[in-house]
Amino acid sequence: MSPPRPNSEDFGARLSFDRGAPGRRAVDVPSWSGDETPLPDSHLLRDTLRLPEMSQGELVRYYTALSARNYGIDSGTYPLGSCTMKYNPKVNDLIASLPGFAEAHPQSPVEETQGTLRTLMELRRGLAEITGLPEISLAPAAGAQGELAGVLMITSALEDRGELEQRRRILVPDSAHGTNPATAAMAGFTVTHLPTAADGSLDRATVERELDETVAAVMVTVPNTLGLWERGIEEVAELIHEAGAYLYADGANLNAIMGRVRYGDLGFDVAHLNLHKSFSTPHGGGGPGAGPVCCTDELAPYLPTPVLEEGEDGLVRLVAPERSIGRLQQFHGNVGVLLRAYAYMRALGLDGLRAVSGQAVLNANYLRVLLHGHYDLPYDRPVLHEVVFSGSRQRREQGVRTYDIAKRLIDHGFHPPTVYFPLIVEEALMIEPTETEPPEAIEALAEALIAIAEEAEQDPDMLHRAPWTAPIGRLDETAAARRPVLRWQEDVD
Amino acid sequence: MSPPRPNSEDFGARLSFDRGAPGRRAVDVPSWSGDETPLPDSHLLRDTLRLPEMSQGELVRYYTALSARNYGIDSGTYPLGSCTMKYNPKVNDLIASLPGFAEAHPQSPVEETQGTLRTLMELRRGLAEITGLPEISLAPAAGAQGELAGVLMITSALEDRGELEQRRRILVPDSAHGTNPATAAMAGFTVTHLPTAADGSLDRATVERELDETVAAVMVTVPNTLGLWERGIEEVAELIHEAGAYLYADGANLNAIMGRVRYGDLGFDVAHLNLHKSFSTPHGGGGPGAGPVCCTDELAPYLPTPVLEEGEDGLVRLVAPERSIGRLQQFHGNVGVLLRAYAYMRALGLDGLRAVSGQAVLNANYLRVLLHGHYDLPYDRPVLHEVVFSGSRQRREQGVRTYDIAKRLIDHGFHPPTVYFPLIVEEALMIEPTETEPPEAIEALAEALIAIAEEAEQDPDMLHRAPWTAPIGRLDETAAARRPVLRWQEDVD
Amino acid sequence: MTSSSFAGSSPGGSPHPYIPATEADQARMLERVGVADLDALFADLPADLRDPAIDLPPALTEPELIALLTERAAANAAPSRPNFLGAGAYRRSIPAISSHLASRSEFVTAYTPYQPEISQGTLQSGFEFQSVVCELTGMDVANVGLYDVASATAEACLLAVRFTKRQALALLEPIHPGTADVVSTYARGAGLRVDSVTSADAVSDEHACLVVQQPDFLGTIADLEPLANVAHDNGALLVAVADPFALGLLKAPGDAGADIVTGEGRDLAGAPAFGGPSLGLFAAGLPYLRQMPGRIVGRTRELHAPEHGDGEPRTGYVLTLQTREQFIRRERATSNVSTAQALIALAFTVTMQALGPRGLRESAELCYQRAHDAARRIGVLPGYETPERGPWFQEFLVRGPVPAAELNARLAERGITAGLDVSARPEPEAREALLFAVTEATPDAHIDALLEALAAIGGES
Amino acid sequence: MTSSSFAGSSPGGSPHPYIPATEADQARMLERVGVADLDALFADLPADLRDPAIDLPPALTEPELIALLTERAAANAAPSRPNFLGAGAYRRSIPAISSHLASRSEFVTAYTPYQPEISQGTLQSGFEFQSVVCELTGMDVANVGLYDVASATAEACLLAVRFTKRQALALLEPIHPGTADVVSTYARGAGLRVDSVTSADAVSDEHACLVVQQPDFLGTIADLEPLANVAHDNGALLVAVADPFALGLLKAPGDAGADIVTGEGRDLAGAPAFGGPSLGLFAAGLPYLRQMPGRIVGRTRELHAPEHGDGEPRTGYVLTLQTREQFIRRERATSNVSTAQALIALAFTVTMQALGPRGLRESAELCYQRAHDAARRIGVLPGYETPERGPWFQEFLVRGPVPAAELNARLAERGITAGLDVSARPEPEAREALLFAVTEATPDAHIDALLEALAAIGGES
Ligand SMILES: Cc1ncc(COP(=O)(O)O)c(C=O)c1O
Ligand SMILES: Cc1ncc(COP(=O)(O)O)c(C=O)c1O
Repeated sequence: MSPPRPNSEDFGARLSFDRGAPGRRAVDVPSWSGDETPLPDSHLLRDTLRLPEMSQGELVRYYTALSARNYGIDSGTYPLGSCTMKYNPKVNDLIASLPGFAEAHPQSPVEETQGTLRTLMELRRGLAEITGLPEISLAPAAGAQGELAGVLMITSALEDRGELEQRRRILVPDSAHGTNPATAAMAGFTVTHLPTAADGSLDRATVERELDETVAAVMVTVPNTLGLWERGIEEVAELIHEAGAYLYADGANLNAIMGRVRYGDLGFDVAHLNLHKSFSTPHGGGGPGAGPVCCTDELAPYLPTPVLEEGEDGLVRLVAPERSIGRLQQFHGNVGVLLRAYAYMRALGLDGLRAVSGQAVLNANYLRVLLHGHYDLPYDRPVLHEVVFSGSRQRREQGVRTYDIAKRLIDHGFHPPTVYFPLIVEEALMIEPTETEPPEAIEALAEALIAIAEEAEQDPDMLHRAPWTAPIGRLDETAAARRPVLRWQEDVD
Repeated sequence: MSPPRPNSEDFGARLSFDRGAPGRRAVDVPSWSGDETPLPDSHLLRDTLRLPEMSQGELVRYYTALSARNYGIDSGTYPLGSCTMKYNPKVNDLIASLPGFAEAHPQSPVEETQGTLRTLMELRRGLAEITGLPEISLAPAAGAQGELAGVLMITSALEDRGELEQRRRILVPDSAHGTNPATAAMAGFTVTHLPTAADGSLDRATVERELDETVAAVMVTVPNTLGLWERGIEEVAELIHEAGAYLYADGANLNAIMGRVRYGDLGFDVAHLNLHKSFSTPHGGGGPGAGPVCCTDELAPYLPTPVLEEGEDGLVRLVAPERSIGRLQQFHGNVGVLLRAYAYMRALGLDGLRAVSGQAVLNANYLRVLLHGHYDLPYDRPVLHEVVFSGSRQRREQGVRTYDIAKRLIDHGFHPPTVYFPLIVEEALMIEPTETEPPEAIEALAEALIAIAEEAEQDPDMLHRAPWTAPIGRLDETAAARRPVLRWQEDVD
Repeated sequence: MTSSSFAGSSPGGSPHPYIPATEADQARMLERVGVADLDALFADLPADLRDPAIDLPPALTEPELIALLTERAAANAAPSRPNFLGAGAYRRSIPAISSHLASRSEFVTAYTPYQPEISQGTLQSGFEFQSVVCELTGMDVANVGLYDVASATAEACLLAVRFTKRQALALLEPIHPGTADVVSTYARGAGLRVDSVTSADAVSDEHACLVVQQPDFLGTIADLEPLANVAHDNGALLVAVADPFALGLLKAPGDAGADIVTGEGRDLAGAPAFGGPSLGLFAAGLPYLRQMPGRIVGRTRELHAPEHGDGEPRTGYVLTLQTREQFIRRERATSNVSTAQALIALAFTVTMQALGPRGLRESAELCYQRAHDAARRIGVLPGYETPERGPWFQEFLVRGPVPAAELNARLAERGITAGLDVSARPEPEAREALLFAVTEATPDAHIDALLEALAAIGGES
Repeated sequence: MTSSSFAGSSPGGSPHPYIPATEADQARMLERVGVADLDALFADLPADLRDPAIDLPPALTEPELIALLTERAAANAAPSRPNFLGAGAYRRSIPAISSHLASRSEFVTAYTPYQPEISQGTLQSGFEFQSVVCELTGMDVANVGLYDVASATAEACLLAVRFTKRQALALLEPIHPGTADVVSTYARGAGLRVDSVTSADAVSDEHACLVVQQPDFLGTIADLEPLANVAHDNGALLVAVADPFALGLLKAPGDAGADIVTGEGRDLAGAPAFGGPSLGLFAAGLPYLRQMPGRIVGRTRELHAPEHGDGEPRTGYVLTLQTREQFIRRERATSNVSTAQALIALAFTVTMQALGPRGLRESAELCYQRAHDAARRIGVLPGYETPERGPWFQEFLVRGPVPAAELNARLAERGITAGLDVSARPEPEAREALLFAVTEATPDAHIDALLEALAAIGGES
């Protein structure tokens, strides 16, 4: 017999604006005892402001309850393909919050910020070693901004070569992450999509056909978004260079190859990294991240401002490269994230980073074999850091979509994998365990997915209505987009 | 239709010892590169040790999951009578963790710890003002240790008066907290219980009858555990002193009267406080606390070591009172808790503390009137900080015990109140909202308790099996005590 | 270590505390996968390029790591050193609960909320953020945040360009040079012309927008209304780059006619952190919604009523209007932004909710009073003046008895980090001047120390 | 403030950020309760004693509070100052996750787990703690912790007295004076005789127990087995007061015959914190279970199988054997303890689980090696000796060219906090000696600074 659930409150219906009461507050402000300066003329001032009014205890409870309605890596396995949700070491948070680092003002003279600057310099040197690309700017705030930097650097280089007018195209594989084409467009280029061959690598023939004097660059993700090695990429690099174009590496998947092969050695001219993935910095529900852009000596003059430079006087400074594309942010990037990434690099060392890529790849392949046969595997070969299955059989035979499978996985206690990406795999289930998952967790995830495949046969409707045990049931995303409600409003509530 | 809950794992069955795997670890230890000193003879060493072996990520997930199976003040209303579960200001935790405070070594010379010592001195002065008892030792780690200190001080005073042999009895009201009689016994006294009169105060006649030259002290809780003012306590104090005995105040309920009346003015000779209740320091699931003992000038020489003293040189020192009962701990008490209590005192100031007691009392009375008629109220008069209802009607009429009501309250989203205490109220429901609960929360609590009273009539069995929505169902406490399993063991698991 | 004899643990442990799989685990998995060793998993990689020599410093254990970085942190100036730099980053009093709540690991270790049913914490607080930003700026809609104020302003310009189909931007000086620089960076890609103007009169029908900073780079409070009118008369949008803290006191740019408002939220989320993590605020009028960059949280309901409860579908939050975004729209997206600054936005929101309407107003007024009091005290020192360009909020210019650079150096000798040297700027008031910031969080002792030092320097010269 | 005009918030606000009820709320509640004002609620209090004059410092807002206490914290010696004090409190390397996990607010803001169904976090981690303590000490059972090592040792003596019905205690020197003092405090109440003995031979059939510290107060490692035998031959219990960190290396007292083991857990939970919050460990053999003080967590199952799942009742944890306790047994309880140190026990447990068997062993060996290396380097300095009383762990005696007090003072002048002055102790090795502690967490730089200073002082004299 199932009891009434007296406590199934509509939590989401009550925002902070609907809580508390007029006249409550969570902190007091010191009063001013000195001489009063008259305020500016009233037409410059606001005469009203609507903000929540809650006591401190109420506000703390509200966010504590919100946190309980969120799932993080610390809650369990979070196998989002391409997103590399690995364990975030707590010591890195502790380090970034040391007052000496946290209180540093971005405009302070170099003498007063050497602790930060030297640390960033060492991070930069480490990343250069790891990527084989000698010059780096740590400024980009995330992968997409690193991409923009890289493409704009290519723009400047072509301009200096007097070829910018003619080279207006950037080639992007159809398996690429959306930020690649979006970035190319933001930088004013037109995008040509390259098809993926049957083996999951670039279709060499098309590349050769497309390569001509109108091509500015080719953006390739290595390993690619199928979790596969881009076979022959080093030869493609030569072709591209012969055609006078540049080769860009989307390095978001560096974690698969750290310490084993380097973008520079493969012939890449420029690459961005996602330190908030490969280097374990917390993703915070959507940032902050850090997307350093790394390049060859040829492209170094174009790096975004600032870059780090160590002077004869032994001081590390932030300087502007002579032909810099300019700044990407008012200051120096997400330094707090970069400090965490440095701590991660130092905690692992080379052997550790090789152990990371090794175990990450082993975990993905272990999952691949455990699930083999239960879900379609369009590109059926050994993978690197992630494996992309397809729910097309379930869709065809039981009318169960990958969307349903993902939602049901929540009931089994897991965060779902990335779904419907890459676009070239229909009903894609893109799973990346990362090296920080123990084998037991990977086995449990496989069991859950296998159980769901069986549930799909027995009770498809139950899957259509999943999740059943989440803090809230399946949400109506269509309605949200059709009649957007995007902020609190008195009337609405 | 209710789906299988695939994730109803028996979480409690797997301890850290059963998780992870041999060879895993959550931290590395630096290796020693210097000269090796041979270890002591092997018969002094251990050759094996069983401890869990988990990776860092696994351990973090385990405790994060454990925390989700716990309910704190930050989770919701926690109206444990007598325990004063008020909001714990986060700024106090921040302050106590400032490295200058946290890293201080207890043996460091005074010159190196003035920051801590001066702060403790100011806390001591504030508590003296608030209690009207001029001399204080902050050493006791919790209320019960404060009680022990107080009773031992009385022991020493009687000894110096040459009356210790003759005064072997301590009088304790039958409504007292268990620590009172237990403490009296620990200090070697025999306990005489004083009945409570119909109005909830001490039965004056019995007190007068019992008072004689064999009485060492009377321990009274003010306000008492019924949440009521101890009427005429100031006259009782005189009787006690005339009889040559001492009057001890259990000050755990100070929060009800802060800034409104003082133990010293009422004629108490010695009192302990519970800073982890009245002064908002977090209770941590069972400590740490702080139970300062406060006394008159007469008893000051007997205070436990250390006490604070400010010298001519302006330095604050820890010293031993001349006739001190001795130390209660190796060092100086739960200093981290005392720092939080100081921050609380400074954040409130006198007006704030009066607002605290005022609102705490209003909240308890508000709850009293909201619930009036729905549950028996054995002592039906205005209360101070808490109100004690009785579930005896529900027990009599529906066979629903207070125990069941408490468990069902969990399903309604609240932590249950204190139950079956004080012992003089049968089926006691002892409810203390505290001043940090907003009126809406008190109303919701009342509604839930009223709803439960109705559920008791309609479906008593459902209450017998509550809670239904907690992380785990009602637990078998009898079995636990009958066949105790008190530690992890290979075989057991 | 000599604990080889010791039977506390088995050999063949995992390679690192962050990597659980032990040698035994690995062997088991390798066998199941059907390869001999880890290297075999990388067979696809070009043999001649594999396992290159890589020179990294040795690995450190956690205690060694903490020791090293504690040393590094101590190699920065002590936080207790008086520092009067502002110019885009300001020390604020942040309620202790902001960092406490923003460090709840369920928030910290979550990804972008692609699965709303288990991401309501991130989503609902994102919706709170959007609501707070709308209230502050007086705009209709806001996104959940961009990288920082400068990149947000650049995105605002790109929006204006898409909306007006015009190819030029007008930036009204004095504007933060970092902001202007980032706008130019983004503009180059789009092939836009960037005009730096000193008066709104320079705005023409070629301009997609007029960008105005509030308060401006030299601390002066702008009267946005006339500027908005000029912009609108020329068919251009007004983009206001506003300090959200100052907006506790100043008129909401939306009420003054702004079409888009950007701002920097970092300082209300926590410490300056050498400039980042930062937080770009982005709010706009309803007409611009479908052109907005970045993630937007929307409110919706459950598709099915829950089993238990009153049978009504419950309210929840989702990422919405995603057809604007790169992962769907790809090269036709409104922006390439993906990961932004969600956690900083959460801390920002808590600070705003903790202060509430009155607290924010009082805090902004306190900042205003303290800054003006400090300026007044400096202004009366012999040899010093504080040239004003109009009403100002928290930053002021100081011209001393010695050249700006020298004044800066002499204060540094005295252990004080002075204001920013703006003597190279064109504005006459900036000649030989330093730009000082004093806020509600600047300790009195630091101000006293500054005045003492300034007086001493004045005496010497 | 001059924001009276401002309509950001309504007047009649709540009295304090910690107290939600506003004036309006209060009025509504007072009316419902049927009294005119707050004062009326206190009508029972004696009129002539009500609302006394109380002199407290003015209230501070949060920013003011933080500023004041940051200043106070800075008035203590800087944490970076070399400090070689041990004598009961030792700097240890604590894994960052210990404080991270122990500060989860669900743990921090919970009360003693009286309602097990919503307190499994506290209870299960308490059970983990008991298990870890049993493994470390080699005992059968443990409680969830007492106030500190000294009061735990006093409770152990009282248990021995209840068990043996004897009225005298024997404390073997050298034992921490604080521990001895607390035992005497508790003994007075119970009217017990406390004998301080320098050899186990002094134990007689009058003694309820022999208390031995491991390592002893001067750092020396005791051989517990013979001591246990002597005690047992005289019908007394052996109470071992053991450093849980040293037990990573040393034989478990239980395996050496101890009947009760106490210890101090604070240093494995976090920083010294001027001595507290502390954590008293208490473990004993099964025969003493029903006589144990403090809370004990036991394992049990659900009374009813859950609705969902496999139909098996699930495992849970509860406070058990409570009939020993004050709130039930009252004056016949085994102790008066109620609130103890639960949160510190949780952090202690995480540290132990993070280190694991090998990590704890390695850490203890590292401590041993570093301490002995430092002692060796000091011992070879001209004018210095490090008298030994047997094998030792992390603390050693240093006798210098000048008297102990002077050596201490001279080191202090050089910015070094030296070891504890034990020159007044009876042991010959302690004559004119300081007791230094060096652990795995003592920075190399501090040790080098010490050696330099010692050499310099040696040179001068
Ligand atoms: C392959 C790939 N490229 C680029 C990106 C963009 O990185 P960011 O989200 O940091 O902008 C991502 C992640 O979103 C990605 O997975
Ligand atoms: C009235 C009363 N007296 C004494 C105590 C004992 O205090 P502590 O638990 O801090 O030892 C308590 C709380 O447990 C109490 O409520």
